[in-house]
Amino acid sequence: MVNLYLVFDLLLALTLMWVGWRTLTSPDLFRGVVLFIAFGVLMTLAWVRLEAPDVAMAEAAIGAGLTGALLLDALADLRARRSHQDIEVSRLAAVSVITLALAGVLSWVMLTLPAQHASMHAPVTQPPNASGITNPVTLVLLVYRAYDTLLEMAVLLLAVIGARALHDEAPVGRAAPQYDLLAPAARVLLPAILLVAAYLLWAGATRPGGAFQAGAVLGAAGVLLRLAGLLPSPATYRRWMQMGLVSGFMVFLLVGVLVIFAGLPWLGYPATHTKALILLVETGLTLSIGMSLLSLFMSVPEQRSPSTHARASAS
Amino acid sequence: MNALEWIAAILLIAGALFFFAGTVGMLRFPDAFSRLHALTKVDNLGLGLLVLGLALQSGSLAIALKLLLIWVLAIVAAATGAYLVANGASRRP
Amino acid sequence: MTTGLVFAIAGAQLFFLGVYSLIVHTHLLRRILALNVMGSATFLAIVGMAQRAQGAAPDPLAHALVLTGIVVAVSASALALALLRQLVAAGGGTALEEDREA
Amino acid sequence: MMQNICLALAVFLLLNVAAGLVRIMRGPTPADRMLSAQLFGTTGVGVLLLLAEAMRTPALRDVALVLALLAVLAVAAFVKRGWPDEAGGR
Repeated sequence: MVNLYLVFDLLLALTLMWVGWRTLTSPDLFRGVVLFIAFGVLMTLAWVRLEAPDVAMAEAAIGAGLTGALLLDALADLRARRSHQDIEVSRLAAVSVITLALAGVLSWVMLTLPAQHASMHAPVTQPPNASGITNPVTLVLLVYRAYDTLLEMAVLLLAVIGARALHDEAPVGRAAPQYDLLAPAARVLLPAILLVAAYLLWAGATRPGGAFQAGAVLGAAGVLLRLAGLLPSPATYRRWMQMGLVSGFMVFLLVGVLVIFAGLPWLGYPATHTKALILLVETGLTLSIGMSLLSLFMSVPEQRSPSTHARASAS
Repeated sequence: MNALEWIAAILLIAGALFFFAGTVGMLRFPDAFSRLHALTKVDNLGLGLLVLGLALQSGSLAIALKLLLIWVLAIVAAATGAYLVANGASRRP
Repeated sequence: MTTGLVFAIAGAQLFFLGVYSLIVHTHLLRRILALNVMGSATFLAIVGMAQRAQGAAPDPLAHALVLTGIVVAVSASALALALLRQLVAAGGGTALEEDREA
Repeated sequence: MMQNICLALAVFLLLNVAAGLVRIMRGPTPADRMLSAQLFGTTGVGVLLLLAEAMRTPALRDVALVLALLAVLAVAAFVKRGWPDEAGGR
């Protein structure tokens, strides 16, 4: 009896490597980007096989959805959409040999390394208190390694500030053409997407899900609205957006500091209201992540690009 | 296997065959519009039969409803995408 | 061969594929794609290696690490794309200056 | 038994995904490539639902839900912004 799981894994891994290779070698960049979207779908399946449904959810929202939209959006502004290897033959040969050798060495190390390792699994699956949080990934993110998650939010915020320093939001003044089905479809899909985001946030305590997945879905909802031309001019909600952007970091910081007055360590949780506090922090994080992703998508110099302008007025 | 499982298995296999037919159509059909035709069979019938088969043998109303929701949302999303791509393609030479 | 090992090794190949592409291509969008592939490859290697033992339980620490990594990777890509567009809008083309001279 | 059928069908659908890659590679128009990507998404949802049954992991249905909802995002971005003027750009 053949092990069908092994067949599935090998087939998936080979397809994944092939798609990765073609993504990076296709002369036509549009083809490369579409292949990269397919790569995201395959990565989602790989996470599933690695028993990481939490990661698979984030990959489905980000790898297969948001990143593709971001790349296609950026590609529209580029006139040069072909890319060739731009290097002398002798150096190309040297680079090929060195990278192949390094890949071989790393694979050999992976194959021969003894399969013993210290795992967080034991401490995480036995929560120290009756916090009500049973999803181990959420426990790691918000209890055991809360400091990392807090700083990660700061990194996200920095990326947004960086992107916004380059451009302000582009106006959404383009009228939707009559044939456009995207706006009504977005109106139908929006409640479903928001519901899924709320469900994932809530589910994160006990099942795969949580702030990162919910935030990614929330950001995707915003991007969909923007693409459908349903978002009003950014000037009208700039303040709200800024508050949303910092909410995750601020709520997290506030909770982390306030517990000190209760005699707890920095970023510790009291024994009584752990679940409610974690849900509060997670709600803030979800808003922040969603707003950050939308904001990163919106900080594009749309009006400055002549090619986009021509296409916008043609459609 | 009981009768219900047999029916579920047949539905699953029928669904998978529609995925296969859609992929063959995607590869063999001559232009974007006929390929679109192949794609819609996958979204509607392929995924639909798959969902039906899985719902039948899940034995839980909650799971069945969630599967149905996934199918409906996939159809809305796919129909929108198909329409947008077809409309765009027809407006370009 | 376990699932973890299969994907860890796939990750190793993909990572160096990304490195290769990063070196031989000058188009900046291609380089952003290469960095993204390298990121995904690293994530695969981390989770795959944590799970390479037969019947190993999933490691939530690795999952949490990768989960935050995916979100950081997409925001870094978005920032890189914004920089690329600024370069193009300023008339700088799609490659870095030192690469165009070479 | 049912789990084996689901797993076998998941392998079968994955083979379909691999075959569908040919259309992304060949094109010839951007619309063809984008349609293949959409086929990828739908087949991915199918594989996830089958694996949810085969691996006995209900959470995979939530992953399928997210994938089904957000696959439209790339198509929307493509139609609204990313449609190149010619098959291969310039």
